[in-house]
Amino acid sequence: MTLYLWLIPLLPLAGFLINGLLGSRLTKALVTTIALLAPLAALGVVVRAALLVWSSPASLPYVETCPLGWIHAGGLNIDFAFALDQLTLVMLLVITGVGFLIHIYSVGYMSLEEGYARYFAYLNLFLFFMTILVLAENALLMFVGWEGVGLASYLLIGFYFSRTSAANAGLKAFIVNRIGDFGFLIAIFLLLANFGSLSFSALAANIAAHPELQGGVITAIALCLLFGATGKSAQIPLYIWLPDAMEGPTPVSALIHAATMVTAGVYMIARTHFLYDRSPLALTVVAVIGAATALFAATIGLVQTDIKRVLAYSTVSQLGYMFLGCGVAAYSAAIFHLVTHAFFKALLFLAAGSVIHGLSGEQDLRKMGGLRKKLPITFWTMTAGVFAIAGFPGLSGFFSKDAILTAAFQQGSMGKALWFVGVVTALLTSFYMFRLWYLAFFGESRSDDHTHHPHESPWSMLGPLVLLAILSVVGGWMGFGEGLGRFGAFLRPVLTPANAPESSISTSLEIALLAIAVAVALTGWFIAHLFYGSRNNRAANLAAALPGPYKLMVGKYWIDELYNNTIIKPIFLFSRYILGWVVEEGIIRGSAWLLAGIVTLLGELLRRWQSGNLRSYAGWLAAGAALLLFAILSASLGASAFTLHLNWAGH
Amino acid sequence: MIPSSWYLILSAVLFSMGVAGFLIKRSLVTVFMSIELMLNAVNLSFVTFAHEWHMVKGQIFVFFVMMVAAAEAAVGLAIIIAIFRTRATLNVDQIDLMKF
Amino acid sequence: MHLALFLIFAAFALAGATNLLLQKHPINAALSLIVVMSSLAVLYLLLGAEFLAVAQIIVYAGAIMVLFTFVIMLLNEGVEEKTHGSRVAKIVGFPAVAVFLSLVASVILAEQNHLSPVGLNDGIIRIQDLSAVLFRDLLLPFEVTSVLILIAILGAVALARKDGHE
Amino acid sequence: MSIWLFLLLSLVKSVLVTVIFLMGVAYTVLLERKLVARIQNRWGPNRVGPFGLLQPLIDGAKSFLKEDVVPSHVNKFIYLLAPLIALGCALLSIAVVPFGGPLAWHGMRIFLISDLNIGLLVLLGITSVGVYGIALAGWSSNNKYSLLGGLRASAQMISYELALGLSLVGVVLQTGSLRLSDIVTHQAVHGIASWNIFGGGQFFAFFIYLMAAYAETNRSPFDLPEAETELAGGYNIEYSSMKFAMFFMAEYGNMITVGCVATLLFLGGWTSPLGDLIPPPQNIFIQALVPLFWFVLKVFSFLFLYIWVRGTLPRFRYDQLMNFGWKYLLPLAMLNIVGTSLWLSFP
Repeated sequence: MTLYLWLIPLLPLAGFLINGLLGSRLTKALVTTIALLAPLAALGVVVRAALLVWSSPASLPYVETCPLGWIHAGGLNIDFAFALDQLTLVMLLVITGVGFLIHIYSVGYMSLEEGYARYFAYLNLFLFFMTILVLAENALLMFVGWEGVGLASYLLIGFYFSRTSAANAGLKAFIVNRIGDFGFLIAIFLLLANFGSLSFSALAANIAAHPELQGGVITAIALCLLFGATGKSAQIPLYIWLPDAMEGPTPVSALIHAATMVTAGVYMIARTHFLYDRSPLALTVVAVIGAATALFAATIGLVQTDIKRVLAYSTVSQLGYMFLGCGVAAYSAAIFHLVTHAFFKALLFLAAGSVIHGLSGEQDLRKMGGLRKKLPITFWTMTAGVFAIAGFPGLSGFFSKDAILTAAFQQGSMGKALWFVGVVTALLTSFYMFRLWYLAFFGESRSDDHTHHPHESPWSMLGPLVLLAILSVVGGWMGFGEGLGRFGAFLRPVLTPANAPESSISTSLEIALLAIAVAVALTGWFIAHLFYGSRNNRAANLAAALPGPYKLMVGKYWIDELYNNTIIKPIFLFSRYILGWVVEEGIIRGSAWLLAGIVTLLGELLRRWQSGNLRSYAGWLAAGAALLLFAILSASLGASAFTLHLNWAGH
Repeated sequence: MIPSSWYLILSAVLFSMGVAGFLIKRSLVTVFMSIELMLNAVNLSFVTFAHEWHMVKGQIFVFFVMMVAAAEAAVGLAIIIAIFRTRATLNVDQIDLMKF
Repeated sequence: MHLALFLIFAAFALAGATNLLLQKHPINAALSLIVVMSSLAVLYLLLGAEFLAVAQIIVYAGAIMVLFTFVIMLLNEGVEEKTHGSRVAKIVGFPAVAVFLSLVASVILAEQNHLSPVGLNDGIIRIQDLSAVLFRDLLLPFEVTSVLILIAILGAVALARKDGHE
Repeated sequence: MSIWLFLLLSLVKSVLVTVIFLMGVAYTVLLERKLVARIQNRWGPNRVGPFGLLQPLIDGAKSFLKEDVVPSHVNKFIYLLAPLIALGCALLSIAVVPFGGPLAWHGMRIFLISDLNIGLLVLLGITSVGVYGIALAGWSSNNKYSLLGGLRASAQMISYELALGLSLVGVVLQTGSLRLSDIVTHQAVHGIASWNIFGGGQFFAFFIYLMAAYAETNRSPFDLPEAETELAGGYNIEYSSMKFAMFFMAEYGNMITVGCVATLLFLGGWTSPLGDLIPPPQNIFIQALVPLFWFVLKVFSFLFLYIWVRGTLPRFRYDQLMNFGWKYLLPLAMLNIVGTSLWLSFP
């Protein structure tokens, strides 16, 4: 069985190269064709692989190694290898499937933009690196993809590079990600130092063979990996880049900053879960970070007025859920939530993009309203997304969120607290999503721009919306049943924790938990309806009654300012005064001056010799020839008179 | 019958005269001719040694020197023309700057 | 006979070279050089190198020196002026030439007993022998030289053509 | 044979050949005048002697008796040297030309001054030195027209010397020798069928040689160095009386030499075009004179062609001349060499 895994990243790369190098000279139709064909073909390869695997699941994991090797230095052997197992397959389906839908959407969304070819080249580049990331068989190759998606993300956030805010947001994302990457790199070095290999299968086998390994080094590695994951997946403390990343085009926000790239951290933790299983401390940290981020981001999301920022904080919050799931060793549940989140969050972003597109670039919720009639398809698809994320029974968000909360509830000492945080977050999520829903689609139009009339988007944008809406509604059913149903069963070979807790929960309790979750979602809706369902000033009154918390949330807890003052400014001062004045001026420039002075002095001396006069040169040349001849003769004659016989050839 | 060394001495003298010509001549063209004189002097010793040791390769070497001298003359004279065009002089004492 | 021919043409060569040094006008210098080359051609003949003798005439006298005279005529160069651009040439150069000549001469004189004499009947290296060596053993250098000449032609054309045209 | 006899014989041959050669030159001039006149529907010289046959003698006497003007602004030494070089080279080149059968007396060929291994190369060498005559004459006259003529002559002759030399390589390849008499004997087997121009397949080489020969001898249609209409005579504008005559003789001498070379290399030399169809005569004198007759006839035909072309074709422009030489003749000559080599290596 050959699955042609190498084609999956290579096809988008080809698209990137063609569009990136020649795009400006090709016609728009050709650029579109190439840009769409690359992910479609990759999707085809993935689906073929999925069908083959479905019929013979025993063949997994399946590995393809580049026969030329990659890095062979001394004892270090790292292959350029792609591996396919159930987890990778799920990720690939999400990436190429959702990715392809978003490519189609982009055709409509970006059709009037400058740099059309450049946009699709970057998008294909992103797919190339993302597929490498999930296909990687070892940590180093994964790191390549990890860095590459960071690059693509940087390029796409700064797509409108002529806008200062976009360029700065790109830089911020890149730099914050670099900080996380530092943790990832340290983890790679620790893995190499302690296990001598970076291959995931070899590492898993190695750890399985040593049951006595607990905590210690493994905790250190796991925490370093977690640090990397917090950077990529926008968790506390490195979440700050994601809201700013909304400066990029909206489809990019959907693909990279909601559905795929930001979930790489979750994927990495799931991929290396054999490490976390041996380190309860690291697991606890993951869970606490996840829960804290979920609640924290949700509170900020309550008061945001930019439609994309609301969704961005919501993404951070939902990623916190996934981390929470990982932290309670419910990896399958986390991945399940990853998949459903990819559906409904991509849908929400794309629908928001459709709204923005219809309003000719307006992103402020306070200036929307009454769009239900103007944008009917967008409204209905958005509604599906809102209900899905709020966790209404039968929709995808309900199943995945509930799976995580149930798993959290069962977790030992901290479980109840984590569960409680999750439920509160769910309430907040429901509230701010319905707030968005009401503000955007109900009531009267509050736009002060009367020249542009809202218009429905073209079908290249609505098609993906409808498809994603269907997926958001029914996608949860694949996880229905005992132990996440078919989804859980499919992932069980790779994602079963080594010390899986026994399901100690009774059916009645489970139903009670479900009821609480549903009640919380409904409560959120109700509150939102009270505040925003009709024209009133209840929300404003509440904000006026609680000025402290309100300001805190509007100011996003001043985390950006905190980082600015504690980290950026000291580094800046250090660079300017210590590095800039002492090192740069004193040492580097001083040594350059010194060297230059010496060379100038020597040159001044030698210059007199190099007069440029041909005859002088000839004089020196003759002198040199005479000297050379003399030297040769004295050597062969022993510096005496010409008495010795010269060694003529042939005599 | 005369000794080979006479030819060699003649060659050495001609070569030295070529070097001397290089040193005293002021005109770029004559300087170039002095180089040709040196080449010819060396050729004479090549031929002499070829005769001395009955080796054909000595003569072949002269042949190569001639070919290279022809190429060199073509390029050298082209350079001289180019120099004359920019400086309007061929006096080597006045042509001592790389850039003009 | 050989002695007489050698003396005559060696004298011609030396006289030509001396004249080259003494003449102030480049065209006279060029003519002196032609004399030197022609005498050398005769000396080559005496040494049994008939092909080289004719090649010397054709290539040196007939092509290279024609180029020289052509350039002299083209640039219409006059008598060279007496300038004093280089003291080094006098102070370092001439002693060096003298040392060089004396060193080489002393080596040749010291070794002259090991060298065989040259006669008129020593036999001639035929052109067939030459070509056998040239086109078999030394084919690669020959081809490389032809490439060199091609490059030289291109370089000459590029250098001598007027700017601005084409 | 003693060296003195050798020297004596050589001297006699040289003097005889020189005298006959100069006579030939004189009557070639007459031939040209008559022919061109007939081409232009005139009578040409017909006053001195029957059919004007004594005209060359009178012309020679006139040249001798005219005042020998040496302009004051010329470079005297070179001014005097130049016609000597020109005529000297023209006369020298005939020394290696075999103009009759291989009859020998005391081991010395009668109809050949010197039989060299590398006769062809010597011929080329002498021709190449001949440029100096014209170039130096043009320069030393200190006259802009003559300078231009000299420049044109040297550039033109260097350029066409390449094509000329390369056109002969095919012949040399076929014979495997540079000795002129070997080249002739190689073509003697089947008469006209084995001449290089026909049987040897050197037709293109002959064409190239012909064109290059016009340029080398500065003859129409390539007579740019003289070009009366633009340069008023070119390099010889400042020359008068006998010195002018020397250039004139050199030009026609070169024509004859070129004709001899063409005859030797392409037209079978002194051999009969009928080959062995006519058995060789028994009488020693007839045996000696028949080849001489064929040789002179062939050279005459060649000269006739020369003059015919001169009377027919207009003069080329200088850039056309250079283009033709470098862009057509030279590549064609190289192709000819390649083709001949291939033909010889796959018989």
